Amino acid sequence: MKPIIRTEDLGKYFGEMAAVHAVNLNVQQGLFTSVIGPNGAGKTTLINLLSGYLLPDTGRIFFRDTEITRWEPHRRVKIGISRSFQVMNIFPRMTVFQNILLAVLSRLNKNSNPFSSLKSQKAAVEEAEKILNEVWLWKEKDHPASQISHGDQRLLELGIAVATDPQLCFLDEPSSGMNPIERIKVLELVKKLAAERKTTFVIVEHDMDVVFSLSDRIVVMNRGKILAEGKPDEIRGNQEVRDIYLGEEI
Amino acid sequence: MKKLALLLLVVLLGLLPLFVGKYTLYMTIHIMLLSLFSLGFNLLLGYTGLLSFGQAGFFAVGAYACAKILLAAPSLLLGILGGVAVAGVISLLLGLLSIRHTRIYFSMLTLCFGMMIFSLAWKWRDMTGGDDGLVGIPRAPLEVPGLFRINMTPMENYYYVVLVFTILAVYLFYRIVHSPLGLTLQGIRDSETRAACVGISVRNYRLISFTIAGLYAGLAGALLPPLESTVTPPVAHWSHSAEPVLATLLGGIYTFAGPIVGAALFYILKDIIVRFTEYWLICLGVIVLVLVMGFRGGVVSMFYGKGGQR
Amino acid sequence: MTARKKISRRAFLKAATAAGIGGMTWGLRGVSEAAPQKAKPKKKILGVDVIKIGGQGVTSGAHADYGWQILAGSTLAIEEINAKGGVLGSKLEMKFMDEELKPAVAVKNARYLATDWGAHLLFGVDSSGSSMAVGPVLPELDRICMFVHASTHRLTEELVAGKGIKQIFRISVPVYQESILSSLIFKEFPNIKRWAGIHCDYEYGYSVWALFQDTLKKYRPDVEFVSIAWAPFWTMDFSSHIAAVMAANPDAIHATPWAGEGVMLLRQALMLGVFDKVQAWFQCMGGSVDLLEGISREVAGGKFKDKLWATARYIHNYPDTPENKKFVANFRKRWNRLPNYSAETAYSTIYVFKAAVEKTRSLKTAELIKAIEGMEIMTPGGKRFFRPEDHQAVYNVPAGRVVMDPNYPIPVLGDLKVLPAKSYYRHPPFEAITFKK
Amino acid sequence: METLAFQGLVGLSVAMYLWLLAAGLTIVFGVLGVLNFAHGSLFMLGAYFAFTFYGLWGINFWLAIALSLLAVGVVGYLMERLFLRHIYHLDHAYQLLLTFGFILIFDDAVKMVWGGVAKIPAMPSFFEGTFSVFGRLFPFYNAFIIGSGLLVAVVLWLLFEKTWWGRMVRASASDREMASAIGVNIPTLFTGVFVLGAMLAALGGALGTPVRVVAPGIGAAMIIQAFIITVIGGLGNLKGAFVGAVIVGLLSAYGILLFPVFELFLIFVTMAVVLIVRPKGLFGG
Repeated sequence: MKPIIRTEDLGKYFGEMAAVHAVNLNVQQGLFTSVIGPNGAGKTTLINLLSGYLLPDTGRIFFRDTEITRWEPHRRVKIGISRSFQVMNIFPRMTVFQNILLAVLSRLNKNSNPFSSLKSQKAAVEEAEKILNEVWLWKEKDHPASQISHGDQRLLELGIAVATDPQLCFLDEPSSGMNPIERIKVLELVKKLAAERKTTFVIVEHDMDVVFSLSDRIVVMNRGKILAEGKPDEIRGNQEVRDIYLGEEI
Repeated sequence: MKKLALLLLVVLLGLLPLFVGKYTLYMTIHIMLLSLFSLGFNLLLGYTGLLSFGQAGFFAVGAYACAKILLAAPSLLLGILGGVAVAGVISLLLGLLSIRHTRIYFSMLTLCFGMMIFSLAWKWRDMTGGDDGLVGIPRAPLEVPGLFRINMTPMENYYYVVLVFTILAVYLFYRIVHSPLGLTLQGIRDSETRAACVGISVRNYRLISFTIAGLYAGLAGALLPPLESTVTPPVAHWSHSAEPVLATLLGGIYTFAGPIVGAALFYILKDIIVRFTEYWLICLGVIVLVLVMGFRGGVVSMFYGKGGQR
Repeated sequence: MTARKKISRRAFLKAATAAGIGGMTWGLRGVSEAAPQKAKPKKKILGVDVIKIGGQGVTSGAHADYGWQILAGSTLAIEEINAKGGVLGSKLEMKFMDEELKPAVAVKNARYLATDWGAHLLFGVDSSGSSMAVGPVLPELDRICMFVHASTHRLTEELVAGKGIKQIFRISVPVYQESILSSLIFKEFPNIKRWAGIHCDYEYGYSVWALFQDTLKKYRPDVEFVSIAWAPFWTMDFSSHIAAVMAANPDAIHATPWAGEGVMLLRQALMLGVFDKVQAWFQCMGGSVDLLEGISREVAGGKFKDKLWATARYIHNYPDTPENKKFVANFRKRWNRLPNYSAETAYSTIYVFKAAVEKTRSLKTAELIKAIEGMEIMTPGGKRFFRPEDHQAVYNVPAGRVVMDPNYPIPVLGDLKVLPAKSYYRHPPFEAITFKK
Repeated sequence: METLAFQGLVGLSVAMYLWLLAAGLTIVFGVLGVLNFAHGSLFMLGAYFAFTFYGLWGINFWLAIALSLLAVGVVGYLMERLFLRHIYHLDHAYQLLLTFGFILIFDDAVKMVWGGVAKIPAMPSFFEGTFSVFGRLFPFYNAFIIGSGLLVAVVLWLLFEKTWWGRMVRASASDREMASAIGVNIPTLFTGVFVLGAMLAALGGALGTPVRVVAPGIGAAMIIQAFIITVIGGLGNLKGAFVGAVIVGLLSAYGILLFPVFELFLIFVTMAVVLIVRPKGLFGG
């Protein structure tokens, strides 16, 4: 199978500290991939590099066959890469609906239309409403995004991320700050979206149970390097992985 | 209901010349100019999240360009539209330099560019007449050759011209901020990174916003010379850039009508305070302090309760 | 000197309240009125109880003293006239506003005074820019405006003689004074061959420097103009300018910065030892009271070595006439300070208005214009004649050395060089002055 | 050649006032992240206080300067404690607007207290006179200004590089959370820094009084230059402020000498060029 995204010895260094070092990553189309590892392993940095939020110091990034190493984020979105953020990142002053609509408009390249009213953007509106339903936010539709519950805000961010109809979507701890029930809910949703939208998801997640139940493939990072990579079972069996998690039950 | 109130306001403004004196009319024109000026400014601050302290520069470009045209070819329409166009071009160019920066850097840059235009107006005497400025600018007739020709000498007539331009510009602005473009700009204001990660080129849209703001400043500027028959460098000075800032803050940053209401308040306040004390600046300063410390929503949002986008 | 200023200020405030300048008590900015005494006149030839006069000048910022002097001079005249029963039975009333050196503000003021407050006559305006902005509006307002300080030749040469805006009059002498007069004086100094200029970086400085060079060159082909430095408004430090022109070893320096900036320039020139090098320094508006006050310490100390020359649009120790003596005395009695030129021009303006109204027995602008055109009138500054062609008052002011005089608390102009006004005025038809910067 | 050298020397003395002004501005921004629009007004206040103590009350020159620093320090303290402190969390726009409000207030306040007419205090006698350099006469006072400017530069360097307080300041400048984590009392520190900045501005103003005039609006007239300097040097960068000030001072000095017509413009052009080449300024990170 062809990798949807691939890196060649990718590196990012903050002064002495190697946040990401010599990473050769291969994400296969359609495989639900999780990136795990202890804090400071470089998971978020990696995603920032892949989504163009940071530029790498060394190495190259390929989306399918196009090199996108130094592309700006918005260009990567246009070829089908999307992401959510670890720290809540939505449009707080706009309504929930507008949050989604903006992303949809962007996908339809309608942003620059200066005169037509939002309602008149039929196609966009319909799709936005569809997504609102998919992420269970229909009833919150008209509330300012800053006013809805934290759980809903995470859902909203997920909604924004998929609203650009990506082929590849990075989710940085989509369930952070949620209680166990919500957590399951969100990850179930992610799985559902993956199935329905044929989107390849790459998530960073701490909840091992979830990770191992959900993922087709797991990438373990430590100190900026890829420690291990493989199917959940292979990872379970991996001694090094056990070591860094200090025998924590996995 | 809201529509009715609007209609009433328009009618009122339309009938104004019948029952107020020359001076009130003159002040009303100035209020309308400041409203346009502030609307454009607020597209940057309220809708795109960029505080420009150099808008007077583009106001001046519009004013000088219009004046130049009127002195060369006495056609009001030509002058005004020409002024707007030139202001648009200049703001596009300076925008390219400015939008690479955000937040405080942006504010300082715009401030410095504004002052650059000021010193240009002061220095480039062959073009601008130096500190004496351009004088004897005719209030040329409103004319479309072969169609119509309206004499502008009585101020009432010019008042109506300004009124029409204002109404059109305000309506246009309403459409813009409630369009996908408007939503996009608000997205950038709310979260630059998020906007970028849904595929929006933040820079390009900042540039668009900056240019539109420049166009509005230019329009306000272009309407000035026919009224005053002179243009002088102070219109480009940063203390003039501060007027839309104050007006917008006064009226409310995150409201559509804020800048307009603020503009009216600003002039009324100033005109009244000035008559009672020479220290109107200090009053203004205190007002600013109070607004920033206490009422960031501005006047308009007080009516709406929460100052949401309207 | 500061002590004196404080006294004069307090005295002014007292007086101001006495004169009913209500708004003024908290300083000089904004609106002020010299309200008429209650006594109602019996017959009303003009059909009005009061003749309303709207004035404006800079009463804020670094040049505030000029506006104050305009206000003080006109207030004095109005009080004198009202005390004698007013003009044709109508009392005079004044509203005075701050032009802030901003043309837009000056125009707004003019419009307010004429159309809202109902002024019959307008006067004042300090800055050239403001005068050029107010002038073109006057026809629309249908009011006369007597300019008492703004000094750009363009006001009368272009707007009146050129564009024919008849409502403009000017009672003060324009840039001819400092530029042409000074060149006529210094052509008599054979060993001053190398001139340098430190001039305001705006129209005023440009035209003065240009006229000075043109005229001097005519009489003295041998002089050179060796260097020039331009100083914009709000120049805080002239060291660089002074050093730059001194690098060319000039014999003399011609300078326009005025008010506070003029004082600063002269003090910094002293610091840099300029007066040990040059033979003369001509400070164009150095005869202005505020500037003389500012440097009196140094003059008393002989720091300028009698090399400092100056003129003004009027100087309190000239002419030696009863009118002038009376004016200066009354002014000092009233305000506890010496009158600056803008005080005299404002004072005389009120009397010109009086004469014009009494002549036409009406307040119609068109008739008043005719009355003032060609008018000859005796004023503290000497006999003034209003040229019909450009509405410019012709009168004579000498230039001289800045020296101390026992009769006055501050320096005066001594060793006066008196030339007939005709010789240093420009005369219609005017050809535009070409600036070579 | 000598002409150029001498002009440079004069330009340097002018640059030092700008340096004192820009230093405070850039320090405050670097640490508090607030661009103090009213910084020029503090400069003006410094001048007015110095004039009052020295020019009006005839207090000893040095003492007068010290007192004016103190007075402006108090003003700065109140500004920070009563106002700025409460809006650090807000968008930069509000901080800029707040300090802008202070410009309006200070400009009118000094008019109320000292009147609108320019004040002209005398030069302390021991500073009068000149000495000869490059065959020209150079005033002792300008030399003194250059000296004080350099001295302040050295002192600030020592303060930030060599003292505990300075290290704390630098730490909190680079990372507030981290700093407070290692036990820095951020609020007090911020107040301290703002007061320091205010005093630097005041020093610039106070040192100017004997040779300049004191009038309302001199602060607003200076602030634009200070902005340009910090933009050129890099916002929040002390070294940048110094270099920027020297550049601007020399540029205008040589501009006046060599191309009198474009002097004013040179500075803006320089700024534009710097921004195109190095958007964050010469020393900006």
